[in-house]
Amino acid sequence: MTLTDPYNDTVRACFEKPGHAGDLQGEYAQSLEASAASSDQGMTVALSVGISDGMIVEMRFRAWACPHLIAAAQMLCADRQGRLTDSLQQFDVNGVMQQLSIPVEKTGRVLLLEDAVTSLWQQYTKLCKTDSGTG
Amino acid sequence: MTLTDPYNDTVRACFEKPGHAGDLQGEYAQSLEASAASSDQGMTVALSVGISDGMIVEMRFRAWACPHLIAAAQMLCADRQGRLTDSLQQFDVNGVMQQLSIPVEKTGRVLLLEDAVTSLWQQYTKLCKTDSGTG
Amino acid sequence: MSNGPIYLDYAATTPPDPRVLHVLQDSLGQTGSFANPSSIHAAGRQSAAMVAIARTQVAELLNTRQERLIWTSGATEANNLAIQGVANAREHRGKHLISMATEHKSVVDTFAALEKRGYKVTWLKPDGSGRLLLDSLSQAIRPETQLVSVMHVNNETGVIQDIHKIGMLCRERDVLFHTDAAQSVGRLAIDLAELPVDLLSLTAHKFYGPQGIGALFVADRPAVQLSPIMFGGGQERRLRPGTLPVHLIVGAGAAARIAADEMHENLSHMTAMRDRLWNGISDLDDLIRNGLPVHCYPGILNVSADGVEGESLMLGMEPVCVASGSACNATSGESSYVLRALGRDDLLAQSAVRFSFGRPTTAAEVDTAIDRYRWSVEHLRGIAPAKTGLLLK
Amino acid sequence: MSNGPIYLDYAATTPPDPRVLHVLQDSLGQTGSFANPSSIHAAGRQSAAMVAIARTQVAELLNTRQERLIWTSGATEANNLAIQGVANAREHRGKHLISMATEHKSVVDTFAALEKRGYKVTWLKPDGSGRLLLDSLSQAIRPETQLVSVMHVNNETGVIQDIHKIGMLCRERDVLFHTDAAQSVGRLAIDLAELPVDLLSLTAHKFYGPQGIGALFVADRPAVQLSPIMFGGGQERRLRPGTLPVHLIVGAGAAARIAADEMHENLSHMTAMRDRLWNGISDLDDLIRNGLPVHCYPGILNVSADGVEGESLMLGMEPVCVASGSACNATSGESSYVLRALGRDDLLAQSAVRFSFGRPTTAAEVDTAIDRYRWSVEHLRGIAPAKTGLLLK
Ligand SMILES: Cc1ncc(COP(=O)(O)O)c(C=O)c1O
Ligand SMILES: Cc1ncc(COP(=O)(O)O)c(C=O)c1O
Repeated sequence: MTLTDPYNDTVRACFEKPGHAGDLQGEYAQSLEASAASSDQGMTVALSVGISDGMIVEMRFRAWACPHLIAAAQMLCADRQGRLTDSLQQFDVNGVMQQLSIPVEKTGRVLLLEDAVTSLWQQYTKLCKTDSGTG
Repeated sequence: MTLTDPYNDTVRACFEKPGHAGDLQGEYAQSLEASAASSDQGMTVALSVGISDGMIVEMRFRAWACPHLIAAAQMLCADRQGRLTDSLQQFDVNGVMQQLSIPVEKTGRVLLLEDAVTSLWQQYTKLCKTDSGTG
Repeated sequence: MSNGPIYLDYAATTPPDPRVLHVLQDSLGQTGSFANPSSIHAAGRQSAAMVAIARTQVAELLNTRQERLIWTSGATEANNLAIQGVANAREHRGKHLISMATEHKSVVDTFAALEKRGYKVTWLKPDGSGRLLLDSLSQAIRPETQLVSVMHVNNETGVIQDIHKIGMLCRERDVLFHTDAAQSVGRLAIDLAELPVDLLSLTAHKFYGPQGIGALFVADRPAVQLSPIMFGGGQERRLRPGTLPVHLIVGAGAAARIAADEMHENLSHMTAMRDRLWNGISDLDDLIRNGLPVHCYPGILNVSADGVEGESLMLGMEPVCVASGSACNATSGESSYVLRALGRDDLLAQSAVRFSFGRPTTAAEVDTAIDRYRWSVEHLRGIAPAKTGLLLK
Repeated sequence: MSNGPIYLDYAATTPPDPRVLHVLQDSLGQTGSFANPSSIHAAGRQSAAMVAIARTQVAELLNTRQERLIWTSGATEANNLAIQGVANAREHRGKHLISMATEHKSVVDTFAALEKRGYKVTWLKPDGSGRLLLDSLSQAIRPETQLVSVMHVNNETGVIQDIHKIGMLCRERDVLFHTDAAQSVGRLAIDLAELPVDLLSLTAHKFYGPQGIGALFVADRPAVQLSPIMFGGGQERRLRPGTLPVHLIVGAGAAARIAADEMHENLSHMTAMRDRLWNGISDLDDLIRNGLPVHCYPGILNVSADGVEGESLMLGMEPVCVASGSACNATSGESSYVLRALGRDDLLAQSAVRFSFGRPTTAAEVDTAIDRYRWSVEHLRGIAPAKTGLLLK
């Protein structure tokens, strides 16, 4: 008997031990926060990044969310941490949904996460314009 | 498990071997026939009696009927045969229904039988008036 | 079984196949799942998976997709949902409906209830063989006709209607077509990918599944709109609420699979049993076979015997269990409206016996049935007045 | 069972009691009878006898007579039959109906369907403890009111309504009273000889009987007129057509008898399990117990936890199977309307967990549930933004 388990192993692992949940641990030259919430689903996701020299040194999330969205946030943070801030420019909604086997009805929730990332990137580019030369 | 058998042993026995079914076998000084039928139920019962010296020498029935009515007719014939013609005056509807455990919804069918007996008795008294002195 | 009842009433209901019994027991026991398939927890998901498998099994029997099936408590409910459902959903388009006089009570009475609510129902009569004449259907269809409901196999006579042609005609004339296939699903091949049928009712207890579970097939066409007749949770695409009975559904699925696998073999067996029975009794005087054999499902043999009363015939047949042409309720005295529609008078209809055969039926059982039938007919004719029902005619 | 799911969702559905399983197996096997109880042959009569015994068993559980019960496919159908049935039968007398916002979907949606057909429905709100205030009912009753429907035990919170007082008020004011007792039959003592109840719905799968069978009690009073919602054979006093599912009915009867015999003992067990669970979690911050305990059936414990999302809570609880305050359908995102009617906001309603206990529940299972609940709440609160749902309020 195969069960139609709505959560794949990655989702379960991220849910069980979301290593990037919480607030920034270190102190950073630049730190940014962004969050997004949906009124109909009641989901909330907040991201924070610590940046040094154009690098994402630390990335954290907080979420009041379903397991899929928690897992997506956890994966995002784990992936971006250690990469260039440029990586905040891209967010592959379809890729995330596929990797986490997120049902199509939940697309809206993944888009929330995209909103938060986009917001981070916009804040970052604004910041760069203000104190130009640091970026 | 007790089954709610609609037919008691007497009904079953009468149905299986209705010794009085058929036509009169002998030749009688007086023989009478009567029948009754109901249009709604489709039941038909016909009685015939062979009478000698005020005695019912033979009594027979024919029926296109349910097992209860067949049994009632058989019982009636068996009971009256050998008795005085006077016995055609009485027909105990309740007694028959009780003895054969006939459900109350079938009362109408037993009344058919009563009609046929009554008709026999009426014919008989008429007959007596006509050839008075024989009775 | 030697002294117990001999069951030849498989058109009324079939016992669960031993393999279905096994599946039912498993499903009710430790390896099964009783949880509510709507629950999101693991036990609920296991139930949902079992329900999905069973739905696919029934869908495969009919060559359709599992999403097209709505579980119901049986064919009665499926018929009610189809007929009331279409009538209510399409009320604004027109209130004319068409069915046949020989339909099952659950179709007849549902239409009759709609008549009381102001619908016009045209009741078509079959020809003497029991079949619907396409011409009469064609003439009955009006611009405001919403639904035609004609059963596949008749439960009393076994007469098979040509649902392909009927469905084609309905499609041409833009009318929905429902068929009560309670007697044919699992017994005759039905290919819903081919058949122009919009709604089809079935019930598991007619094909060796458990009692209390059936389904309505709903074709994937925009025209097929249904209103629910019961309201509640969102189960079954909002068409049929209530906790899904997992073990019954699993049992229905298993029964469907077995029926699909063994259909051909079952049909040959039915034919052999029916022919054996008919050969054993057909020399009796004044028997009438109801339903033209060439158009009949071979699992049913319906015979009227002049001069014999129905209830007495049933008692004479003991220990053979068969159905009678008089109403189920012995004391209602009503004779079969199906047989009367075929031209039998009241007395002939009442004298009818429906023999119906099943997988477990043996030649020895059929032979006992032959003996009992011969005895009963001769015995009762011996008791009956010379001219049956003379007083009544 | 060590690694398998731990089932604490007995308010959703209960597994058949092992003794009921046994009866089901017997009923499906050689010693039972599958024949149609409407058939007049010996096999049919055996089925009818079995159905009669089971009907008496259920009647005895409720202290009523067996003729008062109509078999249905479950409580959803019984609720629909009661509510639609009264509305349709008494339409000419008035089209006002009264119910509560906290009823089961099968009651709420049935009334909602009647609203669409032009009926006026007054939806009463419970007080914060979940109970109906008699005053508000009294004020809602109008001369044209036909029916009041208030459930006995709420399926989410376990809140028990005082159906005796409600029924008395209805009698005084000459209004029919229906109660959905799906959650109380077989769990709490119900004496229909005493209770002023006109219609009562039940379902066997909530008291360790099989799924797919329920009943509607219909009081023997001239005022209680019902129209059927399905049409067909004359079964069940013409109120509910369809072949009676013999094994399900026999199973329901057996379950009723066991429930009657062991009610007291079951209730003590429920109370012990519930109190153990609550004692194990009540020191967590910001928990809210839904439903005032003194008015609650002890088999249900419903708790909201601030700052915790429902679906994640369900996953965190694994392998413990409990029900959530978010809709069955995880992606609908709808939170419990029952809890919202008790004054919980969306987020608190969504965070609710319904633990429900059964005969098989063990202290060890409850302890696992405690562990998993504590872990989940703390884990999810650790992940959540400082101010839950801040952005939403
Ligand atoms: C042709 C037909 N339709 C409908 C039904 C009703 O089926 P169910 O008993 O599952 O409601 C039956 C059998 O009883 C039948 O033979
Ligand atoms: C209070 C209540 N009413 C009605 C129902 C519906 O019962 P069923 O699933 O038997 O239709 C349920 C359970 O699902 C319930 O808890």
